[in-house]
Amino acid sequence: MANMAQAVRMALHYAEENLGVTDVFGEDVGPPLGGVFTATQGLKTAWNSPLDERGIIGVAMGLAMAGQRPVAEIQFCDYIYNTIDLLKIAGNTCWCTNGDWNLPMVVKTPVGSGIRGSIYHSHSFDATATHIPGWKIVMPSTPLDAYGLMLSACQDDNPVLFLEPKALLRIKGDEPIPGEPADERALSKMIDAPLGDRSAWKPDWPALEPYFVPIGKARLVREGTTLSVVSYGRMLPLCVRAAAALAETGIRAEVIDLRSLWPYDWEAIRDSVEKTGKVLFVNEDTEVTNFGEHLLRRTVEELFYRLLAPPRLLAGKFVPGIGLADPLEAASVPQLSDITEAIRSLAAEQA
Amino acid sequence: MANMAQAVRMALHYAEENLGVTDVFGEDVGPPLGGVFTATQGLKTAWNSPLDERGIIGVAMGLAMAGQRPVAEIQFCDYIYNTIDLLKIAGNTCWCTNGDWNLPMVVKTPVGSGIRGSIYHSHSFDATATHIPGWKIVMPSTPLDAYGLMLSACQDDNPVLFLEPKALLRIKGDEPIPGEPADERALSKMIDAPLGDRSAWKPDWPALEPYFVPIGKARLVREGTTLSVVSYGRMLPLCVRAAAALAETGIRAEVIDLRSLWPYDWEAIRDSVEKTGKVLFVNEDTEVTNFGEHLLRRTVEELFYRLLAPPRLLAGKFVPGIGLADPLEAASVPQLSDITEAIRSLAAEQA
Amino acid sequence: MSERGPSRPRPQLVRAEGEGLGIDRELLVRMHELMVKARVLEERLIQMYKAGHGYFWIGGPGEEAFNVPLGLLMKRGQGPAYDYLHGHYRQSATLLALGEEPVGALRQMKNTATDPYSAGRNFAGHFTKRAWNIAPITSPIEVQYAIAPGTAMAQKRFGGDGITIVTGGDAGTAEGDFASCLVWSSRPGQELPILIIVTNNHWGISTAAATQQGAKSLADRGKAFGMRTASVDGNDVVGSYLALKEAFGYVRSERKPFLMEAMVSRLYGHSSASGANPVPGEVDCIATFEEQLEKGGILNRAAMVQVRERWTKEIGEAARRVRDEPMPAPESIWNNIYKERS
Amino acid sequence: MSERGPSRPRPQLVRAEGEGLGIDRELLVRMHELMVKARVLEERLIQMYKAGHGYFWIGGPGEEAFNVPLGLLMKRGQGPAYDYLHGHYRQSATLLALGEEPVGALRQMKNTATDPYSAGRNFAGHFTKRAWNIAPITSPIEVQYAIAPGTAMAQKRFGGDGITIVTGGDAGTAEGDFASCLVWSSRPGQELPILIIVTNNHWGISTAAATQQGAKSLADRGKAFGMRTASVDGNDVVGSYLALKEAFGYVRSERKPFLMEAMVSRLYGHSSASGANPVPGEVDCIATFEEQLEKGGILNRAAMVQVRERWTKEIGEAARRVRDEPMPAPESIWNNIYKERS
Ligand SMILES: Cc1ncc(C[n+]2csc(CCOP(=O)(O)OP(=O)(O)O)c2C)c(N)n1
Ligand SMILES: Cc1ncc(C[n+]2csc(CCOP(=O)(O)OP(=O)(O)O)c2C)c(N)n1
Ligand SMILES: [Mg+2]
Ligand SMILES: [Mg+2]
Repeated sequence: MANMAQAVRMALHYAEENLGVTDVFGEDVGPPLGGVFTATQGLKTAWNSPLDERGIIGVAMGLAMAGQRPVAEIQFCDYIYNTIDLLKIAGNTCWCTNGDWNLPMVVKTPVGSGIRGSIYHSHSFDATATHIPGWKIVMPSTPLDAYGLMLSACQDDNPVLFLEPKALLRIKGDEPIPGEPADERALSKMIDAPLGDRSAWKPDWPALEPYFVPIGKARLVREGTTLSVVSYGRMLPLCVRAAAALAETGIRAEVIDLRSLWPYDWEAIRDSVEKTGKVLFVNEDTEVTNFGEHLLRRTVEELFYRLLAPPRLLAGKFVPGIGLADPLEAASVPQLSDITEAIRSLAAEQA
Repeated sequence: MANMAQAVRMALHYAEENLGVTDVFGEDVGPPLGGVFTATQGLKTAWNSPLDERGIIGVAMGLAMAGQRPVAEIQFCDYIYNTIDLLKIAGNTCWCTNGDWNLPMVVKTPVGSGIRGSIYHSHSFDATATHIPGWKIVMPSTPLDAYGLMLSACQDDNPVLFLEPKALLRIKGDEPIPGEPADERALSKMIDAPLGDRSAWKPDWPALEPYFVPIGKARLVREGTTLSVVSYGRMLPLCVRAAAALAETGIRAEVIDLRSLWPYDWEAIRDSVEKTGKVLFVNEDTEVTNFGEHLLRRTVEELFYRLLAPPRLLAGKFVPGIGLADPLEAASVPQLSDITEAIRSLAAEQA
Repeated sequence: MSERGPSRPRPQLVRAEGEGLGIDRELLVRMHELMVKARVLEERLIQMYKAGHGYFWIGGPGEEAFNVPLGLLMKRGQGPAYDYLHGHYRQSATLLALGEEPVGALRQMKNTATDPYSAGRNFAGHFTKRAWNIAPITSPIEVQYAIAPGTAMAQKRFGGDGITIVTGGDAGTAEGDFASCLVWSSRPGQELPILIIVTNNHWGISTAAATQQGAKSLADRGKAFGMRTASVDGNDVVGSYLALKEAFGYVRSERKPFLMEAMVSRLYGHSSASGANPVPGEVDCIATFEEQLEKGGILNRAAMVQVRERWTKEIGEAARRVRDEPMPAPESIWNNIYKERS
Repeated sequence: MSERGPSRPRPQLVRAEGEGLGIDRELLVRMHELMVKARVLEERLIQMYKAGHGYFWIGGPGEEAFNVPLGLLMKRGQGPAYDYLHGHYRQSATLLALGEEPVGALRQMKNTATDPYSAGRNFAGHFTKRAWNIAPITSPIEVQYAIAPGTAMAQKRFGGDGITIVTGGDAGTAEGDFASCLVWSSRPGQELPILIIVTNNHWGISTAAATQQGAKSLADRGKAFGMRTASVDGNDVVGSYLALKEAFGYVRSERKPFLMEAMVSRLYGHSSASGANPVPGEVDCIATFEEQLEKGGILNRAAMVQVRERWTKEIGEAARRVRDEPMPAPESIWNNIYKERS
């Protein structure tokens, strides 16, 4: 099975061939490197930009205005914070012009911790992003969803932010990308750039098929009745593992992968919480003015009288950075044990 | 009584004379204009900067590193969004260097709607700011609090963000700034720059006295027992008016002016909610990933079993901007009638 | 270009030939008309503001001599075959020169539902017109310089002779985006067909350029990037026309960037926030031009007065019509957040 | 400057005078020693990374010939009377030249609680030392250029001869912050005492400068601002020393900005993310310098080998000591978010 980086790459290839994507660009996105996580290797429209995030976002906007369909990369979301004004403009252009202009553009950027990235390769961007109107925001937790969400992102006529949980980029999926060869070594040979001189290398793309994960649609990953766990990105597989482990103790946690942060699948959350009466939101962004707090607020607003216990948020500690040393990262970002403990304690809570 | 712009100006004068403030700077902050809201007229350390917000924040950091105490202004918070990375660095420098460096600097910037400012003179910044660790964040709703919070900000050894509710800058207070003359025309004559040629003008400062509003301390503005209303900035006086009007109907709303957004006075909120069992949070920032959602989450987390009704948030609509035409602004940002209605309906709610 | 704009009675020509002005008499007359039209429009907008029929004014009186030729030289249309304009909030004369009806600006001033640029959402002077490649004018200073290379890149790729034009003020060049524009426009082997313009009125609100700008000439900032540059008197309409024509020609054919600085006036100060009153001592490009036209025997005073009166009347009537147009509905805030596929 | 750093046995001099190298023999020997020490330190850091005693390496092998003179010329101390350095992540040689002990870098690499720069929080090469005016090195590219004018402004005000130095890579000059630095440093009448440096290794990670930089010389970008500029061979330690000395002298006495570009090598590639292996074809400034020293009769091979061996041994021992030092405690994440008044 493909890993998430390969899935993104294949999606972008499919989008270049079939969805009109004209540019995949950013720092080190083009040859020879093809992206610091290899997600853009071998793409025919990939090119390297100057080291200038403001230029990257600005040029993506300009390209989109001129009928192109760009996919711009910010190498790490940690370096996107000097472009928030431009992201806001990209998000408000359609509204400010009352529909005169729209910007079909995708911004992809790796997010989150888990690769010992220290202070500036561990940021989350979901809180900041969800506060910017006019964008659609997606964040896969599996290679197949990455493929399907990227196709939907590239097809959309609006700005779409594609958040890549960087610790999952090298993780293989359980389900094949439609069209990928059965043998993963064969896939690697076809589409992974060789080490050393790559100047003559060309990928041999498999015959990929369309697969669209609709933006705004969550995935019910694990059914359960004791409580609901709503998460996304890198925290999602940890939630699934915690739920699986706790199943043996009789706690049956339902796990929802939100996949789209904006618009998000409120019906999926509502249905689950109406069933279980208890919900835990999990993400790794810092916990003050956090997107999970929005979800929790809406839960309280609409489902207060269905709740059997206070809805809970498990998120990153509100500290200025994620430290490099393992004990620091573990103390700052939810770990498997924290999630397990949070589920266990919420399950035990009696209103 | 002084208005808030005059109060800020007097605080900065006091801080120049007594707290070591060395620079009050930004676009049009120095002579001849003294700030687009006149808040920096006549200050001896005020100077005009290039039109470059990144430079303004960067230079404030550099000045702070070199032992100066700068107060930097971003002319409207709408134009601060290309500096978020620098604000993050200002906020994380002490932590990243494990205490080696600290940055005693104040950033002041007008926020919010209410002056028919259209899309780019109406932004709120409390949600974005409270997600940035390492800052202290204050937002007065009266001239006296503006004075007292600015003094505390200028005295702090850490970055402090001073949010000025722009619609309140020209509103006079109920309480005098310690040292201001009793006659407000006399004050104006002393410290307001004349129209026309100002090149020879010098202010005649009153003998101001120190008055520090501690950062992190809320103000109980109105006592009540029916429910708690927690707000700050421009929404605060509207909450007070709504509460006063509803008192006649028997609804006794307690109103808390948070004043400091970070750190905030949890004890004040907790005590009030423990008493009333109902709470409405009000601010005018857009409502998705909003700071009020943080306060609401904490309320749910710590006080769930004391709640008599779901805690509520009233905030700005999640639209890309605040439109110029009156009906658009009124539909986007909480109005007095919205607040009144929200209080009334929460008061009526029975769990 | 004569097909642009509704046809109107032409002012009478005194002589067959303009003498010594270096360009065709018909064009001179046309430029004069557009400059006056733009000035009258801006003065009407100011009047509306002062009468309480609008909340904020910002615009371009004092930039007509540069902005009219700019509009006339643009290739109007939609898509990369045509010229893109990434303008700023002093661009009315360019829009009128392209053929835009003035009533739209009045509607935006009055923030009516009929405002064609933003349906009552945005400030005056914030034009947009996708059908003519007019990028939305936004309030944040200088961001257009980061965006403009994107349309130019599409045009380089597309071929043809469409180019991108980006304009902004002098103070704004202190923002990093101005430098980003220079960097992205001059990548070796990937130079962009972009005309980068700075209209230098020597002020940013209340701040004199001389106190903040160490660059002797803003145009010089292009030199390190191997860019062609020029500095022109933007109050001289003939000189501006000729300089712009050369720059357009270069960018169109060479597909390379050109940086131009134009010295202009700020006749009514920064905006309504600074009073929107006439500023003594600023050169008025229309007054100068009218002297030239009279001296050169192109137009006489009476004809010029007539032009102004005609536009005053016509735009005045439009303003009165606009006065009773409806405000946008509250629920319209939810419209057009996204474009949904049709 | 000889009082800096612990005193050590001096390598034996072959001759009394360096011939033709243009600077004092003792200084040459000192610079050689520091260059080797810095190289050995970086090679040890790479080795630690490869052995799993650290998660990420980035550093300055290939910049010693420029960064050592830079550190030697700095006026070390705290406050505006002394020089400020706003460096980037290839600055180890400068720190060592200033007298810093190498063990701190090893501790940061191993992210121990004892790491003097960040207590195990930050990546290797992210120095900070307030006692010597060393501003914290941060990962985001180019932000130091926006910050540095602030310390220079305080120094202009303070008087004296302290200056601010800011350094960064070539690719990073595409960020607007580089331009901001030029703007803020050259405001008319308010020029700042700042030495603005770009170390040009012709790469940004995998991207060749020649594909992105239209500026023929990055130093030229200062010219429009009326700034003194220079472009030097940063692999030539003697040339770098002399050029830097002149630039320091100018900035110290004139209190005006100077922009210097230094051509350097990236001997082990970008970072551990690109393998941290020797890159064929890059000029090694130490090898070149050692040839010069030998030819010039300043040091013989044996003496130079001895220098390297001494540092290899000493730094190796330090690395072994560091290996067993404790990790930071989990609850230490809460320390030093704010400075509280004592
Ligand atoms: C990013 C940003 N910062 C600040 C402002 C507020 N502002 C509006 S116009 C202006 C001055 C602009 O001066 P200049 O660029 O010379 O243009 P001019 O108005 O003189 O044509 C300022 C500071 C803004 N609109 N955007
Ligand atoms: C703002 C920002 N964008 C991207 C990165 C990722 N990054 C780290 S180093 C680097 C290349 C820097 O090149 P250059 O400025 O030439 O310095 P060099 O490493 O060559 O010394 C990049 C893109 C970053 N650290 N900061
Ligand atoms: Mg100007
Ligand atoms: Mg480089």
